[in-house]
Amino acid sequence: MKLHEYEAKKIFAKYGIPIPKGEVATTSTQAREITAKLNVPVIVKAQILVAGRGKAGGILFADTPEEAELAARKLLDAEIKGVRVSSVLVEEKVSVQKELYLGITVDRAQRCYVAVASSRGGMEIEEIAAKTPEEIVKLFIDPAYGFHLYLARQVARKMGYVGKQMLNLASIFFKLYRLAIDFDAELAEMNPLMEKPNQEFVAADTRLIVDDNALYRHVELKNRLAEGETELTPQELKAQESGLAYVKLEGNIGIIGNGAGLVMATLDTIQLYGGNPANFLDVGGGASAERMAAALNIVLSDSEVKAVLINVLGGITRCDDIAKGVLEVRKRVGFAKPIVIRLVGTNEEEGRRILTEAGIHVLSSMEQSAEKVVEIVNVEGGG
Amino acid sequence: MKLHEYEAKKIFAKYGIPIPKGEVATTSTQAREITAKLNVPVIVKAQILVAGRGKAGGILFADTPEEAELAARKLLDAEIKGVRVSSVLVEEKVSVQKELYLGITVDRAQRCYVAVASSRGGMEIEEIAAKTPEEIVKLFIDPAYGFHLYLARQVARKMGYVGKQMLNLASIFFKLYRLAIDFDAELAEMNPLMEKPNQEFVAADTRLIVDDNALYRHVELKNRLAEGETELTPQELKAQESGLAYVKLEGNIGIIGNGAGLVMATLDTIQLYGGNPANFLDVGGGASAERMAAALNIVLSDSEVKAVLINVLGGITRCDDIAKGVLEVRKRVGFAKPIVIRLVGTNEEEGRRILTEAGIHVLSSMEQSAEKVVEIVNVEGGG
Amino acid sequence: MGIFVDKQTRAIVQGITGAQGSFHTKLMLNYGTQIMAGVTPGKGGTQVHQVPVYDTVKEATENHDANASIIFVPAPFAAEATFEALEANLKTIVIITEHIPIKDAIRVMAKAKQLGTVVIGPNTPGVIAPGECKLGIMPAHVFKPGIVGIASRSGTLTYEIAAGITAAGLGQSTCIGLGGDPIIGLSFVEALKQFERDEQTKAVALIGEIGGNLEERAAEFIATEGYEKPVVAYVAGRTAPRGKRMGHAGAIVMGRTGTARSKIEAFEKAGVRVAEKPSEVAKILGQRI
Amino acid sequence: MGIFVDKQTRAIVQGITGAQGSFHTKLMLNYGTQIMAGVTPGKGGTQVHQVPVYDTVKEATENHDANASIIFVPAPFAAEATFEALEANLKTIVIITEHIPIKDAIRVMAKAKQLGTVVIGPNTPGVIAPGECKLGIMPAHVFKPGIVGIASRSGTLTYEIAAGITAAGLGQSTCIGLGGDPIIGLSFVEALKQFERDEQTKAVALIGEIGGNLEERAAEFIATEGYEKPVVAYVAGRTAPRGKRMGHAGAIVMGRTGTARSKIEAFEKAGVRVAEKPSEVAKILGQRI
Repeated sequence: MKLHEYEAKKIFAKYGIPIPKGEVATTSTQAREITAKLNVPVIVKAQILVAGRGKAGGILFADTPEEAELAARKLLDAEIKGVRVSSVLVEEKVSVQKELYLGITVDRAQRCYVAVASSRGGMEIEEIAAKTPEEIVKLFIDPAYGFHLYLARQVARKMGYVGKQMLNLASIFFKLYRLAIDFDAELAEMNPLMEKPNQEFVAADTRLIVDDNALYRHVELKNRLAEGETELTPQELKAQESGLAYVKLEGNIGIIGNGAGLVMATLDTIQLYGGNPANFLDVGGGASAERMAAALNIVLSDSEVKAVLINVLGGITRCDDIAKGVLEVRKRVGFAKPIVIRLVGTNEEEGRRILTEAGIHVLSSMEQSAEKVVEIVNVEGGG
Repeated sequence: MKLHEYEAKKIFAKYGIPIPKGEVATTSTQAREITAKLNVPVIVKAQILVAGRGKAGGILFADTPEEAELAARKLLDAEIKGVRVSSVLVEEKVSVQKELYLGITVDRAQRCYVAVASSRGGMEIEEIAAKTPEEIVKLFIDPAYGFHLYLARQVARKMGYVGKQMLNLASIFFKLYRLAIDFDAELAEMNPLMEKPNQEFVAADTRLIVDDNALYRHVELKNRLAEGETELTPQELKAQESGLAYVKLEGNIGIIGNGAGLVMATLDTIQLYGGNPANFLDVGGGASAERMAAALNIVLSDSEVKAVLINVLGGITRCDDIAKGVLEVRKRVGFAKPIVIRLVGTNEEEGRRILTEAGIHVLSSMEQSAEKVVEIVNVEGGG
Repeated sequence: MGIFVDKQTRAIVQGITGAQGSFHTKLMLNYGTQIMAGVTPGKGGTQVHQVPVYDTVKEATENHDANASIIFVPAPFAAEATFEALEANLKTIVIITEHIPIKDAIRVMAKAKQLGTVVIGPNTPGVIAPGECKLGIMPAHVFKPGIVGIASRSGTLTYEIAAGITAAGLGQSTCIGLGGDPIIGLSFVEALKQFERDEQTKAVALIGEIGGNLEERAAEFIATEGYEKPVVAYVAGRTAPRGKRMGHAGAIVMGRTGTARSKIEAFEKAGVRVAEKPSEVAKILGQRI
Repeated sequence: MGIFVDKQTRAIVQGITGAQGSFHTKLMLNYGTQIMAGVTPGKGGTQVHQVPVYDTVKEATENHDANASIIFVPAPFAAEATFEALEANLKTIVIITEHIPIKDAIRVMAKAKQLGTVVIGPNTPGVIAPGECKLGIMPAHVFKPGIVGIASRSGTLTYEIAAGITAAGLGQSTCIGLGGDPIIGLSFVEALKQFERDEQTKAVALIGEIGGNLEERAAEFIATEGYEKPVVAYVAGRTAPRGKRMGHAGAIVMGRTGTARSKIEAFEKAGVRVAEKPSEVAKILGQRI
């Protein structure tokens, strides 16, 4: 779960990490009032969860309350990278001496948390890693004993800081670790952490991504999700409610399958044959007729979808259940779009029988069915 | 720092451990009111920190509010084991099926926390250990990964519980561990943890001793200490304020020395020569003239003390500083009691000179000075 | 002989009284897997498919000579269950459970490493040595005893490819599901090492997907160690966009890391043939053996 | 040659810029101890008695070939400082600091055990090999090179007894303060093992006190292992009441455990002569050598 910048900053502040003064506004009037109160030049930032907001025009500057109001008016209700902006963060503009990067994330290969720092902040960490790898300090964190303040000090020293500034930076890093652990973060970062001309540090931008699987330990966040404050599309929301793994893509062939790997492989095969998948949709292991029906409804309701490929390899999932789900959707809403079905595995014969008797042709090769659905779309597109 | 039963119980309840219904009373009227509200037979318990309260008459039973009032009147302001009772805990009387023991404490030899349980609660754990060692379950807790619920379940199984009761007992034990760790406990125990006829558990008596050295992490407790809510004697309070380690004993020879081991050895030597130490007082390493003066004042102000032995071996502590402290006290309050001084080590000559010139005789053997002070007291006592 | 599991495997099932645990205990018993005991706290003394149930792993292992565990315990308690299995000195532990928090998984894996215990998963279909032992939830019929060692981060896709290998007449020595989570116990490299030592295994199929860099590490291991057996790989997720989880918690391209391209290039650089379609895996294996 | 410290000891001082750290650095230098560097976070680049100060142990050990550390860091930060020394692979660590919380000490000792590092203390005067190296705060003049190994839980009482041993012309091979806290790194048993191996040590003096059961364990070790060198013990606190801390955090009789009587009886049962008065230790040693 990605937190908004303003949500993350509240948490960072609670852990004693300095952040710029500021408040969230949902109207341009509020933005003006906040700026008047701050009484300094401000930065107005669209609160959206997609990356690359700055380059897409989601960050504006204003010297006066009136300018802030204008900026907020520009951003609010606008679409940035396909997402509607419903709030902006109005913050004092911080003078910058230097931009740093500090982050805590998970190292999958080492199976531990890792502390990452760089004295070249302000761009994405992968960009720093690509451009100036020697400027990145990485410390793997012992799962048994955790991070230590002295490790944070080592990092601050490597970044060239001394004296009180070194102690401050180390303390901020250590606090970041504490909040990352407390909040089950997959990623907690300050980018940039700004060094001001007066040598103090302030977290100008923060990101906090919480492990979805640990949300049950963070009721306050779970509630926020439940209140629907998300940037999900209607299809994504419906999928989430039905417990389906769904990702919207940019093509026109709807894909449904059981098992994440199988669905990914299906997408790849579609592309290999020259098609473009419209989505990723995994009905999961042990899918029932209801889940299949829900999945098919979601995909069919996507106006971009020209045809649908269902690819099921039955293990725990039973082919007859899948067949029943498909028929139910046909009965209720009809098939406005062509559907190709590949069905093998547990209760394959029964599943085939059900569908064949209902006049639906069933294939048994994944590649053939991919080829077929691409063909259908190309013919339709051509015709 | 020992917490009162009622303080500990509040904490136990916060961690979800069931405790009997009840409240603290500081007047007998309150005790009556609480009992009326509870509307069941109650138990009225003196809130003092010394052990063995029950046998000393500190626990009374009452069936009615009036009886509770009487019981509270009996206990409040009474002295139990030398301590004045200023509050009582009035609690519902719990019907008992069985009394258990659960505790988390520190195992010094293994250098870890240890979980201790027994199905023979209600007496001190050492008594259980002596009488029925086979009834004690002990689990050392891995410092890196902590206690686990499954270990608590293993214990509950060994105690003979099954099903829901086993799960409940394990859960209570695990909560006890959590609070012990959170509160830096040297000891957190429920004794007895009562099994009621309805198979539920309730912590009838609880003890929580917090590591004094960790009090800086528990501001709320530190404040309580600072507010003076303690059972210390005036001498003990004064010693605490001066940062001296002081323990009141039952003899009549006041002892001051530098270093805990040396002072203990001095007490032992006194006893070996037939004397009785009135106290333990360690002025600590690097003692100054002021600390020595404070120490001497405390010991001289104890009316039981017939003579004083000062035993200093200078290391970081300088003998001239000790000498100055002694003279200052003589100047200010005079020596109403005979004082024997043993002084060796750093700046020994200067210290001796200062005292000798002031007419105070200084010895250099610890044993001789112990013998001498015992002799003085015996002569005085005899005379 | 199978790797990690074989005819000598004597397993306990943690979470045996749950729907999944009970269902798959039946299927594993049907396959011939020795299930010695089950564990569900609070259900000790009962039976599931005639398998005795205990409250703790300790009691189960005191009463039965077990050496492995398969875990079906719900996610919030699965890490604890694994610690319990680790402490009981069971040498192979399969965690079927999905959705275990990363923080918990990290601690479990650190403890397992300290003890030298093999943890397979979490979020894995398990491990099968066809004809010997199935410690998992995979459909048994797609596997046949044979010569290909499979290690995979996926479930159904593995069955797809394994079925192809079976149809090609090659069969499997052992098929290991590494698990779809970001933090998993067994990695491709460790699986490769085992396959190299195993006489029955004549070739290896690695089934990877986007996210992390376990495939790159496997490729590097193959290249630098001079791996002796032919290896064929398949990598799912070429079409996956950045920053989106593709079903598995571990299947996500973060920034520039974890792309299918990076993995495929690494394999090819290491001389590993990468199949473009799942069905090609069996074909290429057939050519290279 | 000294145990734990000797002429090859090259120490850093953690907390060197504090009053205690600076004062005792001076005294250790005067004694001839090789102090390579000091560490105080935030004070890197300065000097104390011409010893260069660094912000981290890592920098200190990168710039100087050190193998030991002595810690004067205030109690709330002392455990962290010890972790830092442990991670830098310093093989002997002396913690002078008093009042370290038990919870912190437990974690430190577990980590030290895992790494096989010797931790002396906390709440110890340190360790001295007379004439070779003093890594501690003890007054140097009471010690002389000689043949008695001393291990003690106390400070001043140790000086008292050591002075007696010096006066008797025996001297000390090494004198180790184990520390007055409930959780300490080095125990009597470990000290005894080292003394047994050391050629210079001809006899051992153990100075115990109430609290815990390290003395009982030492007695058991001596009895069961058939300890070859004469051992004399002194136990302070015969007159201590139950439940009261006698100055040291570790000097407390809890319930029935930790009494002087129990320790004395254990020693006597193991054939260890127990002195009644501090001055008797040197006397008995003189008779038994």
